[in-house]
Amino acid sequence: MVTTDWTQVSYEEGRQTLKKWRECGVRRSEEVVEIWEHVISRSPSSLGDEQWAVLEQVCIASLDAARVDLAQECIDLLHAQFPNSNRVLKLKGMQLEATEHFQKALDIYERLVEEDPNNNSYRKRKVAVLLAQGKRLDAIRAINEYLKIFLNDPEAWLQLSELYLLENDVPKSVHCLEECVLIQPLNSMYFRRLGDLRYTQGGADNVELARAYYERALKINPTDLRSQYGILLVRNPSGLLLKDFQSNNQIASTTKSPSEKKKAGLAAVDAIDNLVNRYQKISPKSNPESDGILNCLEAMKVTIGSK
Amino acid sequence: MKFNVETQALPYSTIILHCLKYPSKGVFGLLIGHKKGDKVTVTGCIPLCHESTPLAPPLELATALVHGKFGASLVGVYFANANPSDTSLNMYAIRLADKITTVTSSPAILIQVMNERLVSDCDQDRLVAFEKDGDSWKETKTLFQGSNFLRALQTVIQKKLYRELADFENHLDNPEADFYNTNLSNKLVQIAELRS
Amino acid sequence: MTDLLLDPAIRTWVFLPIVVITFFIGILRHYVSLLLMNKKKVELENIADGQYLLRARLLRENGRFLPKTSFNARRQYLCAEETGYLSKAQQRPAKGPNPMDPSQMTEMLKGNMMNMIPMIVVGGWINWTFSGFVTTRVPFPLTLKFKAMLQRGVDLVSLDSAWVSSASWYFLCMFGLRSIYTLVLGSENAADQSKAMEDQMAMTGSAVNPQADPRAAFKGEWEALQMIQHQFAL
Amino acid sequence: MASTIYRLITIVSLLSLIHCAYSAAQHRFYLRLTEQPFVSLPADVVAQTVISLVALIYGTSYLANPFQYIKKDQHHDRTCDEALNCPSFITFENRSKAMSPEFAMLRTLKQQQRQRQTSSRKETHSGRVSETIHSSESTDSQE
Repeated sequence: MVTTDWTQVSYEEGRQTLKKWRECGVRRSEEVVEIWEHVISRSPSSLGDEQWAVLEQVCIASLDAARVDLAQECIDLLHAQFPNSNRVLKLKGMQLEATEHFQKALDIYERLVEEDPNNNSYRKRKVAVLLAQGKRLDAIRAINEYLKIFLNDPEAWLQLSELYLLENDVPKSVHCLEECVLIQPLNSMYFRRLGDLRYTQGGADNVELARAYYERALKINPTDLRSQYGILLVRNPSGLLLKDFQSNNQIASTTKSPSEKKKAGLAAVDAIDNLVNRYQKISPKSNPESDGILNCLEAMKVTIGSK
Repeated sequence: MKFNVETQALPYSTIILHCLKYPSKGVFGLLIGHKKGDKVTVTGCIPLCHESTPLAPPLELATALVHGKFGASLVGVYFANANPSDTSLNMYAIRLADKITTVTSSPAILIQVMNERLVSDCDQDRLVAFEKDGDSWKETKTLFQGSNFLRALQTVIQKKLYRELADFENHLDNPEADFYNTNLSNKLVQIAELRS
Repeated sequence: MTDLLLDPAIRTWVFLPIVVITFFIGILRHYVSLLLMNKKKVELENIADGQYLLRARLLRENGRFLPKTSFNARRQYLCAEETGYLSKAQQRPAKGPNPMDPSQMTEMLKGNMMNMIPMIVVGGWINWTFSGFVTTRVPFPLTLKFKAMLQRGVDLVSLDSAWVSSASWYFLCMFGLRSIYTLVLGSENAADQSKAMEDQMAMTGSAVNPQADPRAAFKGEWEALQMIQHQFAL
Repeated sequence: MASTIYRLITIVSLLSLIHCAYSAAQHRFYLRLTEQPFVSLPADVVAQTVISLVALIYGTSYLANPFQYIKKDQHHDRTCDEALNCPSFITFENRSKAMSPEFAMLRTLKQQQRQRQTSSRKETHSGRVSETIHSSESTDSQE
């Protein structure tokens, strides 16, 4: 795993990385704090307007990395610049959450919601407070309430599906993922995750649905390794290696008519082929174990081929 | 049968590094080792994924690949909960352990990382082992490495080596990442003289 | 092609100033409208309406990715007789934008005050000051019908219709510079567009504007959803 | 190998197309010199133009890289963590908090406070009274 040492990074590269992480919502709090302390805090003003967004990002990251002192600094700087802004107040609420003053944080969020009912981020923070206190069922109820108004918010549906998974309720989690797919039909991750969930649910028709979703994910994003593996899993008529690990209700799905079994076998073989040529491209220097995986795949191909 | 679980230094530190790489998420992994009578020695571990609700496909795939490579020396599962105050056993880990017991036809053990003991000055054992007794999981004795190992662990954490660790999910994201972490293990052994 | 020789002074004192004037008036108009346009108070209900309409459309468009059972469950949830949001919204009392009430009046007045009046005033002024001569020539030949548009204020029958008078050059600039406005203004407000603001726009952006009457929209969506034939696309 | 052939075809057809244009201009210039009315281009120039155009299209259609699915996934290079991460629901009850020294002190404070309550509950023997103390005390500790 190649890792960059963020303390030696140049100012411009630090700024670009923070911008990239801010846009794709990456959660690497410790590294953000490191970049800020070692690189950007030398002269934040040279960021111009962007420094406020960076300060907000650093504040949240430092709360996540349990650095309440740094968070307090950022909040003071932001408060000085935007004296009565709701977003700074929201950050103050988050800091209270981090120091386990949940009731105070909740009061702040209540006030913010009344002041600006259209803003959905305050309502989400109220749900986050419930999550922090470990009240998962209340959190689920709160998200459902929130989704009654803002029902096209994929992030809320994703969080809800995660919570249902924690309650081991896979069908509801599948329902939430389907909502995400409805909202963003071009996101291959949602399709692949929906395929995983269907596969976890088990049962012949669910595995069939999982196959459909994996193929759709692969069509949108051909280089997605997970979908390729997924297709192999779903198509695997009786690959010796995998069979004993597949949950028992998958075995039921393999008793198909011979012609279908043939078709499934062929599809499994070409699923393995494009996996194999994916692994052949990897240099053993970076991943010494890649040829180990290659052998496993070859072994699987032989067993399927001979069937 | 009361197991006596001894986790060697290398898997012990790899598990801790896996927890530190994803501090806000639950982590999962497989344990490699051998059993003699009631003594289980864990000689290696393979980090699998970093979410408290892992789904069937990645788990099945990883266990199949690891089983293909290590065969019967697959002895159990380790996991850590996302929330530090939550010390309950994770049901996905239990399900995976049961499946390993059926496949390797020998009882698998379960190792939980106690998040609250990860703080540097705590001298208790960070890992707690469980074994299946009837249909509930009971805690069993573990052999603790002692304080010089903890000092070695601190140096590794200071060097932030956990960023080089790769689990199966990282491998799925980018096949260049090696989820057996061979290079990292060599580095661990070399830097902290951990006997592998 | 009658070759007219234009006095180069026209280029420096008529042709270029018109372009500059139009450009700056556009920028001025943009900022004044930003100042005047008070933040329209979008109540929660309008957001919910907008979201449900968007949801119905999304369901129709991407419904093919869901299996039949989940598609029907969602359709049922939206269009059920009493409980479905779409059906309930249709029975709501009509609340169209009655022009009589004062807040709507000021809104409309401000609206057209913003763009109609400056155009007429400046157009008239240019027509008055720079009237009677031709400023430039369009490189490609044009048919006679363009003559009326391009040569306002210069009614010479024999003149080739490629020539453009100052008034119509002003109108050409007015519409031509629109893309440059988005370039100049667009780039500005993109700078402070942080991610939270984007989500915010995405969420409330699709809100139904308070004036329009949503009942008709709901009826349309309701029928469309009822009629759709679900076919699992994968 | 194959792509070099198509590249060759494309270049040759491009050159011949330019040559046709040049010869057409030359023809017009010749007509103007001899004051003949321009009727149409000579047949060979027209033929050469059409052929080289067809060859050009054929060549470039092979050189262009394979067709892509129209609706590309716009953030396809995102890893699974980034795509399935919900930043607005971030909670701070995580391992780095459990390991940080400041929160360790906060946690020991809470534990002592909990022990005091359990010991105080044993002394007063009346659950109801201590419950009120407990609730009031916990609100104070929150302040």
